[in-house]
Amino acid sequence: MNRSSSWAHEAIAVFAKDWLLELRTRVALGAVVLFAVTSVVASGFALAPPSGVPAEVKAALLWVVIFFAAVAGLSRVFVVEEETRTADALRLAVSSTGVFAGKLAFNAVLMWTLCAITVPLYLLLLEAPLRNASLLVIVVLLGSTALACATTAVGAIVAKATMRGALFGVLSFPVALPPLLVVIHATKAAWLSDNAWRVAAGDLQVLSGFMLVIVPASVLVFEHIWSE
Amino acid sequence: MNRSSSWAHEAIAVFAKDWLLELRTRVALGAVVLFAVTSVVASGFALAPPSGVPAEVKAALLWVVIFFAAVAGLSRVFVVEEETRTADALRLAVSSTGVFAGKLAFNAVLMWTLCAITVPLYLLLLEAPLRNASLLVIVVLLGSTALACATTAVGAIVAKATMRGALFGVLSFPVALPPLLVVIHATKAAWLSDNAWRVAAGDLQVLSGFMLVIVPASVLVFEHIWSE
Amino acid sequence: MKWQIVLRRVGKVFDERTVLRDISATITAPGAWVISGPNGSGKSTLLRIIAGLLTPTEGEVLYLYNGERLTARQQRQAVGMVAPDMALYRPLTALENLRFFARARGLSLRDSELLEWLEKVQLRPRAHDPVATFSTGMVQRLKLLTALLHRPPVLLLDEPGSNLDEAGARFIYQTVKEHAGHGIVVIATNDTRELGYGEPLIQLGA
Amino acid sequence: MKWQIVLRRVGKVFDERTVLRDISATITAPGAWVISGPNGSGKSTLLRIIAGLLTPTEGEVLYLYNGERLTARQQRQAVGMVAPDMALYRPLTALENLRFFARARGLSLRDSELLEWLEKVQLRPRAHDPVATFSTGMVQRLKLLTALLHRPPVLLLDEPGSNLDEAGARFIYQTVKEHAGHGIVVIATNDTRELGYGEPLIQLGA
Amino acid sequence: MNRTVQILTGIWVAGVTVAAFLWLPPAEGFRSPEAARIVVFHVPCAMLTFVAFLVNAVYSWKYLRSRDPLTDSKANAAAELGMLFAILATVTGSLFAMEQWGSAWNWDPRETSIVMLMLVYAAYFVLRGAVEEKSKRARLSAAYALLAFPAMVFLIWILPRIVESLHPTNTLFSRSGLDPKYRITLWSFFAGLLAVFVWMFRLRLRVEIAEARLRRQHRRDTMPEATPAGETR
Ligand code: HEM
Ligand SMILES: Nc1ncnc2c1ncn2[C@@H]1O[C@H](COP(=O)(O)OP(=O)(O)OP(=O)(O)O)[C@@H](O)[C@H]1O
Ligand SMILES: Nc1ncnc2c1ncn2[C@@H]1O[C@H](COP(=O)(O)OP(=O)(O)OP(=O)(O)O)[C@@H](O)[C@H]1O
Ligand SMILES: [Mg+2]
Ligand SMILES: [Mg+2]
Repeated sequence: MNRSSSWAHEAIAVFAKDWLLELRTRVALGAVVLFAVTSVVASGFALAPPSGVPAEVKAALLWVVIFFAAVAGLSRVFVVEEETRTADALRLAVSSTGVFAGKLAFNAVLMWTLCAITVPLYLLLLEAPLRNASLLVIVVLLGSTALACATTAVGAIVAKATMRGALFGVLSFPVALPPLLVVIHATKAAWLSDNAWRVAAGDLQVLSGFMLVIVPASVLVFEHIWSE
Repeated sequence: MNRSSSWAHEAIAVFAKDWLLELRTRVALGAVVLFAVTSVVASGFALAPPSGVPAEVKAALLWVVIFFAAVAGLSRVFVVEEETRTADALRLAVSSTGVFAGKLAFNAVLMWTLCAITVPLYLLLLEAPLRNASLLVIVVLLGSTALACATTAVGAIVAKATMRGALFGVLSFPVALPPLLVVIHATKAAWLSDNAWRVAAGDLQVLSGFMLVIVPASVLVFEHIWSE
Repeated sequence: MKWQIVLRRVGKVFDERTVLRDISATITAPGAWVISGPNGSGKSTLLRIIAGLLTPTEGEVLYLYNGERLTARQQRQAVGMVAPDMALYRPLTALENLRFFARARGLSLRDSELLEWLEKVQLRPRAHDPVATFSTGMVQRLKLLTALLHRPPVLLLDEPGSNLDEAGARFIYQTVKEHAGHGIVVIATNDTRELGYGEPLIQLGA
Repeated sequence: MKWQIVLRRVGKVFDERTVLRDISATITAPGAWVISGPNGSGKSTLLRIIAGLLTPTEGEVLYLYNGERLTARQQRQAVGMVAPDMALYRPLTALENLRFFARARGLSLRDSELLEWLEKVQLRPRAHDPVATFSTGMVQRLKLLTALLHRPPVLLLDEPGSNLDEAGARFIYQTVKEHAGHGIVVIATNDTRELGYGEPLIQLGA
Repeated sequence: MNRTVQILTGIWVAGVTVAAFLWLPPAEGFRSPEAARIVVFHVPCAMLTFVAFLVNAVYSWKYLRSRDPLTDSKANAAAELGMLFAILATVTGSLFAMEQWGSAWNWDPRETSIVMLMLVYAAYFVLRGAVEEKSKRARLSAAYALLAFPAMVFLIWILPRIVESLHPTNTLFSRSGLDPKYRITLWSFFAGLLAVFVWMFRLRLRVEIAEARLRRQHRRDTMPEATPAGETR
């Protein structure tokens, strides 16, 4: 028997298990994506014709849609453990850091998938201008990761309270607001500005800085959320 | 011992129980309302200054916000029964019509409360014009009831599948789309039109007709969803 | 022969796994019967079919009162059931749970009466505590009450004694004996104590 | 005296309800001990505290190996636990569940080895079925396996025999006997059969 | 705080208020120089909001270390007072805005960020309301407060500075545009409000402690026979 568990090992095991559960039940992913697609189509309908809407509003709307879709899915990873009463077994087998890292990885992958589908669709349907595609990719990647970082620990809090779904939106909105505002600003830049890189550079720094603060803070706090 | 259970009796008991659960856990209501408030504030920020946004967009956005908030809360009533495995005990004690009526009443009250808070706030923050207040009250009341009717049965379907929250949005969107479109149209009329009552009369008829169709249909379908 | 439950060639197939095949029996009041069999032999499945919670793939279950079939509503009123998979409302208190089940079934029981019920299983001092804070055995006791409240002629008990202490087991024994005097009790169990609570009805998976 | 668990004046208060007060004990390997007491006396609470799942309001629990305290990680690796409130991942199959717990604990067990584990509780033919379709007793058997997989020196069993048939009860008996030969087993139970599996450690609520 | 200190605080705050109207000159450079003296109330309220939230974060962190219920009560009291001062800052700001910008609400970044700030703590209170068990409630709300704190810092310090805004920044501290009397009155009022803060904070704690004692007593009175089924030892 070969015992080599570090938190990275544990995180991989948790991630793999969650991914398997996801594939088996096809919940978060399928539903989150469909939710986002529905909202994009609805937005397209509500704002028709899209040419009249300012790019600012479009950038905000894109990220609001992504955020709402994320709200629908991101809290699942913890809620499901508590609701199905599997959390205790997990607590016994895995360190809290391992659990957090695994769940964060899962949420990040979920967000990337979500964005990979939503953003091109949105660009298409809402006739969003696109000056700087490579910047957009980086902004979206960093922004979605930052959202996952901001909300994963909140998901754990929500799972412990008796309220679930709706509360996640309420609690994660304030925490997710900083990256949300910054990424909206950066997206607008990628769409419109001629010197987009220069405009967005500051935003990307703030985003990275935010992650560098919130992830260690989450890890520290998570231990107290996770064990009773 | 006095046995007088008809479905109305049962519905009252189910409604009272759900309301008590709600008060105890302060979930759906508190969270849904805060969710809506958050979205309204976010919309206000995204669309600032609001004077430049056409009333059409504002009407659509109001109902999209209400719909999202509802999605966050309405599916709870059934999901919670299945997830906490109380559904079997309920199935044994209450007829399926009683369950449906009780849950529908609960969702309707939830929607009214939500609208009573969201709509005035929205009018205030987004400087929505208001030509005809009494019509608006009727439109909102009828619209929110119609949304509750449309989504209650969908909630039961979702609870049966292994997918929960996010899927509810997806499934209920097509069902909720007709009343959503109609009520957006009527809201715009209440805001703008000089002969608002005439314009909205048709909408109100369609809304009522929609409910007259969807509620009996839901009751019929529900029996099959509810029992295995 | 007032109350009768007739199982007519009942069978249940989950996907492609046949769990029950061709089970026939007539259960007549008064009396207590035991369904036994090893884990996974289909005891719970059969009990859920009898309760009307699960539709059999083949055959049918008839509830007869003086030879006449009951409606679905009458059948629901006639049955009280406890099973490991049936849970109570955990955020509600013990009393609130009882109140709900009483009202839902159209009973008008006052709180004082409900507290007397709770007294029977030593839960009266905990009447105002949420079920979420109860121990396994306390929850099981409360579940028993919700099944008895409407004094159903038919009592279906799936592993009723699990997690109970001696006082709890005694309560079950008394309930079964009392009930078997006028109504029908069907017990599904592996517990050697409970196997003797009634006559063997069906031995599954033997 | 390699393995030792020391309870030092452990107390637990939920809100304002005192459940455990001033419990001290030293549990030394090898051997099996039984915590008994009526429903609601605090058996499960005490076991959860010993496992580290619950922080006591007062006192502390120490894990010692050759007199030295273990780290939180070492303690987690040393414990295997089964409790009525601990569930498995129901959408996953039996094998997938075992695989996850093995990997999470850093074990490198091959599937063939896991299937052998399943064989021990007669679940090998159901290895590829989701746990959601298992009967109560089958789930309980699988839960036992997940607690044994990493061969923990300390085994905490909360009502391990609930819902099990005779074969299942025998498996528990053998496991306890075997384990008590080298490690520590603590059993919390009301079941008269299981009371005799070890020496009485603590009698709660007496 | 003993009675004399309380009375002195009252006199101090009243005195500064009077001084703001009689001693302080009108603020030149604002559209309505007379109305602009409200700034000496407005800014201390805003500053105390931050103080309160900082205190909340500190006690939240302390709670997670010590798990002492009283520390949790302190965190909660600080958040409640922070909310109160946030409302006062918004009200005074809105009055000011009516004079200065012509409308009570303009979606200025400052206005938006203080609403967001209030939402953070509304969420904090919702969370507290939603968890029954006391120690769990304390743990979760402390964790949330700490997670929300970086976001709050962002909302207060970074956002209004990176977005263009009508709202003045650093008028009072760096530029010499205003009469130095402003700085004196403002800080005096801040000191007075701080004393009020400390007083209300302690009052809130005393209420909390008294309530806990009452609850314990109530339990003892209504449940004398509380030893069913061997419930406790
Ligand atoms: C509802 C509307 C308003 C809100 C919510 C609000 C909020 C705030 C906040 C939170 C601060 C503290 C900022 C800091 O320390 O950096 C502040 C400071 C201040 N506010 Fe307002 N404010 C509002 C309207 C106004 C208006 C209309 C004026 C006048 C033009 C004004 C003048 C000031 C001044 C001069 C400061 C001190 C800024 C400094 O020197 O750093 N505020 N306000
Ligand atoms: N929903 C389902 N889908 C597929 N198979 C199922 C389902 N429910 C039960 N089964 C299978 O039916 C068989 C009988 O299950 P049941 O729960 O009735 O057993 P039981 O006799 O009550 O066992 P136990 O003593 O463990 O409670 C088992 O093999 C189980 O796996
Ligand atoms: N989270 C909680 N909040 C409040 N009280 C609790 C909580 N968990 C347990 N209790 C109380 O602690 C006491 C002991 O519960 P515990 O589950 O330890 O009992 P037990 O001895 O395992 O009983 P059983 O034999 O029924 O399993 C009970 O009175 C229970 O109500
Ligand atoms: Mg069974
Ligand atoms: Mg127990």
